[in-house]
Amino acid sequence: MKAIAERRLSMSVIGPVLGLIALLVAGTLMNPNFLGWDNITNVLARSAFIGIIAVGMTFVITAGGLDLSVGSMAAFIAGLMILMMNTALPALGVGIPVVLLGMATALIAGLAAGLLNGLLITRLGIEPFIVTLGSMGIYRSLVTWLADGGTLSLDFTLRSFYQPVYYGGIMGISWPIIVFALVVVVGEVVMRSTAFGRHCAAIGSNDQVARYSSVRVGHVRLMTYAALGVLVGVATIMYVPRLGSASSATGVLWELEAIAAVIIGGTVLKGGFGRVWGTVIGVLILSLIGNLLNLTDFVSPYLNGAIQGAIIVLAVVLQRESKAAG
Amino acid sequence: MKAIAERRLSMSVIGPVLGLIALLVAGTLMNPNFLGWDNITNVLARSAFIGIIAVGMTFVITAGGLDLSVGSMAAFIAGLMILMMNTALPALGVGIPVVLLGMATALIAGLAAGLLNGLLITRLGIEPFIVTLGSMGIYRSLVTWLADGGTLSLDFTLRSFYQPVYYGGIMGISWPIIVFALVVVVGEVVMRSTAFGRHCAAIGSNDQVARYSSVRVGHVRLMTYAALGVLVGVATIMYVPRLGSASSATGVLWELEAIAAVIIGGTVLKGGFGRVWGTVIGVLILSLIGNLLNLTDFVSPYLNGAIQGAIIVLAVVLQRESKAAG
Amino acid sequence: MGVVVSQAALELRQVSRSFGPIEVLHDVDIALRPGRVHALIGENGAGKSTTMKILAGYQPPSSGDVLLDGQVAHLRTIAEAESHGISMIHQEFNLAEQLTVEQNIFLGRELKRGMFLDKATMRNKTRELLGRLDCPVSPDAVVSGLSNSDKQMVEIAKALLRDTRVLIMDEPTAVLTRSETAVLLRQVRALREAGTAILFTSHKLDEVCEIADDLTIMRDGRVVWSGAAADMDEHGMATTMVGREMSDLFPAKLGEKGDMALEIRNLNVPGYASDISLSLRQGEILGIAGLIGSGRTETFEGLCGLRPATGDIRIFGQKVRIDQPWQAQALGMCYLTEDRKTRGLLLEKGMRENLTLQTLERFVERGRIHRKGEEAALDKAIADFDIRGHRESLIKNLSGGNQQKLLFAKTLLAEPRIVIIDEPTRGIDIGTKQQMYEFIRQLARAGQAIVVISSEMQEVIGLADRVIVMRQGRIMGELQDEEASEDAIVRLAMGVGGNTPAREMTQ
Amino acid sequence: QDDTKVIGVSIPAATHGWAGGMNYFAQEAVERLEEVYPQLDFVLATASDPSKQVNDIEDMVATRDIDALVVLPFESEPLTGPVQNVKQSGAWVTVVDRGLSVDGIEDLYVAGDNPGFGRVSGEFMAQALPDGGKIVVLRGIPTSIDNERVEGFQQAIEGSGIEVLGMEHGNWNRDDAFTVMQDFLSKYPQIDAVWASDDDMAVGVLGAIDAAGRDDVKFVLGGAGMKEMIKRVMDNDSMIPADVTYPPSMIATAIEVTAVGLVSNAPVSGDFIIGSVLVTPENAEDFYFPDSPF
Ligand SMILES: Nc1ncnc2c1ncn2[C@@H]1O[C@H](COP(=O)(O)OP(=O)(O)OP(=O)(O)O)[C@@H](O)[C@H]1O
Ligand SMILES: Nc1ncnc2c1ncn2[C@@H]1O[C@H](COP(=O)(O)OP(=O)(O)OP(=O)(O)O)[C@@H](O)[C@H]1O
Ligand SMILES: [Mg+2]
Ligand SMILES: [Mg+2]
Repeated sequence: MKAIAERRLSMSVIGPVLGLIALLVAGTLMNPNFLGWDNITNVLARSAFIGIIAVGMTFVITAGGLDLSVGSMAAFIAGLMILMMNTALPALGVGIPVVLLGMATALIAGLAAGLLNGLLITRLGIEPFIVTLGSMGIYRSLVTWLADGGTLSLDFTLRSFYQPVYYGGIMGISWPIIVFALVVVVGEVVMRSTAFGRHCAAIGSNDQVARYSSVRVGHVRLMTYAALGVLVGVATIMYVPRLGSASSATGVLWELEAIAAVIIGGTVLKGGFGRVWGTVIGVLILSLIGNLLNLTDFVSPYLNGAIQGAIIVLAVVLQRESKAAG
Repeated sequence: MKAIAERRLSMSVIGPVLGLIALLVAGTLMNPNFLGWDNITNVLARSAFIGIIAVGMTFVITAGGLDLSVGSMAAFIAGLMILMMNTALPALGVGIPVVLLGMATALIAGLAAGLLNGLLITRLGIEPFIVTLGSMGIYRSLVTWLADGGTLSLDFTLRSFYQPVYYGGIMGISWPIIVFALVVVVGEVVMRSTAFGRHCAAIGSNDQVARYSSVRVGHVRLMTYAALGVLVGVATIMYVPRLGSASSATGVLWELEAIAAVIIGGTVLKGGFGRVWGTVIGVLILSLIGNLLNLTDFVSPYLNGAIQGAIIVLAVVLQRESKAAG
Repeated sequence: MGVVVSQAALELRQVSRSFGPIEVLHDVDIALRPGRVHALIGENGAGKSTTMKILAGYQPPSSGDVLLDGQVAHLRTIAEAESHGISMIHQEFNLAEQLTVEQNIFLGRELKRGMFLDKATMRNKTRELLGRLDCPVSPDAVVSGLSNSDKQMVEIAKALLRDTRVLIMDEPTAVLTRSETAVLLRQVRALREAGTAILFTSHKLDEVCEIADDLTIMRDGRVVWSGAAADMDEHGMATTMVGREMSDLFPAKLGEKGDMALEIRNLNVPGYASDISLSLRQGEILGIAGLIGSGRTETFEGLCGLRPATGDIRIFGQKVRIDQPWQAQALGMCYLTEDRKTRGLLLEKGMRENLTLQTLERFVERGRIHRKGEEAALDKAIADFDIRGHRESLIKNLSGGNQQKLLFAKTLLAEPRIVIIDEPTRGIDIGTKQQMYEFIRQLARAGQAIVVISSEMQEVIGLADRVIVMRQGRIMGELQDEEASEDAIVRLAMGVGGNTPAREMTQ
Repeated sequence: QDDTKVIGVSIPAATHGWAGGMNYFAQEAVERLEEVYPQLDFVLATASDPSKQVNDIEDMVATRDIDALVVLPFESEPLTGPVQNVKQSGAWVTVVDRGLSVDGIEDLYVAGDNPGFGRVSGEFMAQALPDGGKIVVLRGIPTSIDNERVEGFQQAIEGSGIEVLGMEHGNWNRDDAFTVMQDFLSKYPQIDAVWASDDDMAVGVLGAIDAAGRDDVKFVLGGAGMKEMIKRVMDNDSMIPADVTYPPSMIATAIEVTAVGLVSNAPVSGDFIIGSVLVTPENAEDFYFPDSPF
């Protein structure tokens, strides 16, 4: 009995890893440049946005919640940040202060947006799906409105100054990768080795029990949304120097991608169990699929979505199948 | 005890209805045409697609499932149907046989697609979120591919022949409204007074208990997805005659709208409790919001989404607030 | 023990409690004194759990006072009650299923070193606590995989962790065997020595006699008797509780065996049981005894298609194949689960929906469920099984015993020809128990074939015509009615060679 | 093998009619040119949002070593930096339709004229309603393109006495346009004409007008040159008196010119602006391509 449980666990651990390895092998076979430093760095750096957000999403989902608004929130925060920096530019001049101002804006806006979602969910007791569907619409509209239907662009000189935050790094490793790694490590530690992580799982598993054990259920839930908001802010700080602009097309469907990554990684959608490292694997699987499809052109680009969809399902089948077999 | 339960129930019943009435009143005040026959018929007829799908979604969600693929599925089925009808046209000629062929195609394709989702979910035990996220990508790609990136259009003469299915009707009530009403009535009866509806709620509430009570859990779940597939087919049968075309832009975000309608109507996202009439109110609330925003112009159209989002949240707050108070 | 008049640590005075318009407690007085075990007994639905919840701060009283050390206290939150050293073990499990044992025990009061969890210490502490309870589960085991008795031990460990002045235990022994009960009672004695005030409920009156210093008996939400436990014997308790004279608990084993109903050859349930062969005739009651974890539940779940199993099964002479539970039911065989809360009943639904869930097809007329028929079935079930509680209430608001009765009614509504009853009287009061035994015997007389799995040896012996004893997933032996004694069962259950003074016999 | 040259083509995905047509022409050009020039290899990637497009371009550089890039930017701003990086890696850059926000990056620029598109439409409107009139406008997906077109249109109708009753976003989508038009019809008892600004939206608008049975709407002006609409212009359909081109085939032109430049070592650089032309029954035949999917 116990042996079975352990074996089962270890297969559900190996599952997503196997999926990832399969993708890596397929990629290398298709194109020798695939495992090249450039490509790997590109893929990791661009996974960072979704990745950072997905780490926060792992906590929200583990605690039995959901957040559909993250993509729009990212777009809105990016827009706000750009507006703020452009406005302050004449006064502050191109330099570190204005960039710091932008970063502070992103973090504060993220925190506020997360708290807002969280308060509506915990205080008014509305389904997270509805609250965040609503705020998704609201943020998406607001960014369109801020940009007057077009695109908000960061001042060009400022952009060149700020760009190293995406493209630069230390020892050849770019900042987004470093920040992503940091967020993952902190996330993993928090999930595993702090009371907060445990409380999230307990609440997702059975909030009544958690309440009876004097866990501050509302507070913990609120914190998961707030943390997610801040992480969306962090992701935006990396995103803005990359593209230097925000529009209504920014961050579209990021929420679905983040949730998918979380679930591919083995976190349970109904809550109660989550793992941050799994989410990382989920994120990598998703971005590698996109990358792989660009490596070759053996199918009509119209069918990319189909292949992507099939691989997502397969990655999870692999995981569950081996679980059932184990 | 009883009084509490009843009062609570009655408030949660009144909640969405109140929301709907508030919208109707607001609309009438803002534009006298709002309650006109034409406008109401328009709104009802165009709600029919989402509405028919949302009725099916109510069962899926009540039984603890989810389906993200319905929008893409509708697009794919519409594409298939148009292709089929165009191909058969030279042989069959414009007439009822070719339309019937198209309808049969839609129903069979819907059933097949629903069964496919359902089998992957019940037999392989994969999260519905993942399966239907995958099939969403697949169907969306397939329709783009069928249409060669463009739009599949029904042969013009055939379209004129088929058009009455959307625009025509009996006694001034157009077919989509009639079919929608029928689906709702049947859905309500099935949910409330058949073993199937009861079993859906039992499975969504606790599938272990259902299994130990000799309910055919896998079978019932599968049926909910199959029924949803067929209803997507029905919706498509009404959709195609409207504009006679299908493209990759068809049915985008219908899934979110359908799920939102279900939840606004009071069905619980985690399963165990569902009501079809609530879903209808949810659908109406959603389409009336859009209608109202088009009929009035007191805000920038960029902000339509924001208002829509805010009203969705408000409609549910109203419902929950009064519940908490009751 | 003489009457020690010490200051009550926790006390209820004139407490009433209503849910909506219905008052379920009327002017209850009860006082828990340090260093004494207070037993609270009463029929199902008498209000024991409600009283306990009020004492522990889970629910406020509608009127009356809660006194802490003689002072009126308003325990607004559980945390507040906890800070006064009050802790409670619930009748229903109160564990997060997806978390591990250690995570559950320390939930809400994790030990930290700096910002991080001190897992090593928590794990050791868990091991130590479980060791005190003779419970061998690993601190890292996930709770959802534990047996009921282990879950109960985890609950107890969780309560022991808190430094308690007042410990309230709601039917902690309902899912325990005698040996486990003995371990628990040992802990209770130790706490009593240390000066803890203890409130304890059980439907097993022998335990009450053994441990209680003070006794309160409730009926229909009122205290009907209160005093020193020594003033009351088992018979008196039963009579006062039920409000009528109690006769023999078990019905006479009359009845004739009919045709062969069920034959099992070499049933294997991978991981749990192997080589199970047995047979059962109509009109017969077969008892299955064994220690907890001996694989009895799994064997019969395997038989009924609830888990993967292989073997040769014949029902009324027909060879059958059962892969799904509904197939078993179609063949006239039903299994009544031991786990009413997670497998037996839908807690968020009402009595009617639960009662008919298993047999809905029968209430369908022209495709639609016939509501009147359902109501009639509910009327009958309420009458037959004496289910108390409001008709419209959700299952989760019923008292534990009444839930069990409803589960019983639900399974029997399917009118199975073969019925397997797992732990039939868990949490049922003594008066109702008698009724249920009578009922089971009547079913047998009516020609049904019945299997009773029970951890209460008295029950197996008193009820069954024949007893099979299991150990580690195998049948160790079969005892005919006259051979079936506690001693014989224990020998088999512990392994044939061992004629050691079994721990099961500690009482 | 060594002299095989790789051309990367990065375009937005087919999420609306015009983009669908553009996708078709891009694929058709790639297939055709791969046969004609065996020494050329093409990589075609479609993106659903700007950041995916940047990913695609990065991948082309990192894993496919492209020698030339033909890009139709999803949006100008976000693509400017990444395309600049491609240019710095030494590859040839052709930009189609949407200019980058920094001048001088691209070697070749092939584009339509969005303000011109609006202007031509506006001029037609002014000329078709000489005594002024009440019109409604359906806008596309909120983007700079849409803004430029609408501005061009508004400038052109200034002072012509035309009153714009309302503008809503139909997102270049038939269904959305249908819904918006139905509501416009409920809201305004008198509408003289509709600027649908896109042929897909025109389809939806016509559907709504038909269904409402309203005869106050004299005509609908679409845009982009969808074959069904051109056909109706050709057939003197009074509801569709004209159309304004914005050919999705410009992507094919761009790919072809780039390919030819790459193989012939006689690169063609410069700006090619494909102006929007008013299609009327007189010249409609020149714009009618029955085999195109768009
Ligand atoms: N939350 C609630 N809402 C409504 N009624 C309730 C609620 N909780 C308890 N009751 C009712 O109060 C009565 C007393 O229940 P309680 O659980 O205290 O009984 P008990 O003595 O513990 O019985 P058992 O021996 O079966 O556990 C029951 O009739 C029950 O239905
Ligand atoms: N050999 C074993 N090793 C470890 N755990 C076991 C073993 N056998 C049983 N268990 C645990 O006990 C559970 C089964 O306990 P359960 O109490 O249902 O068994 P049972 O024999 O039917 O006992 P009872 O019916 O007396 O409760 C299993 O889910 C498992 O967690
Ligand atoms: Mg109780
Ligand atoms: Mg058991």
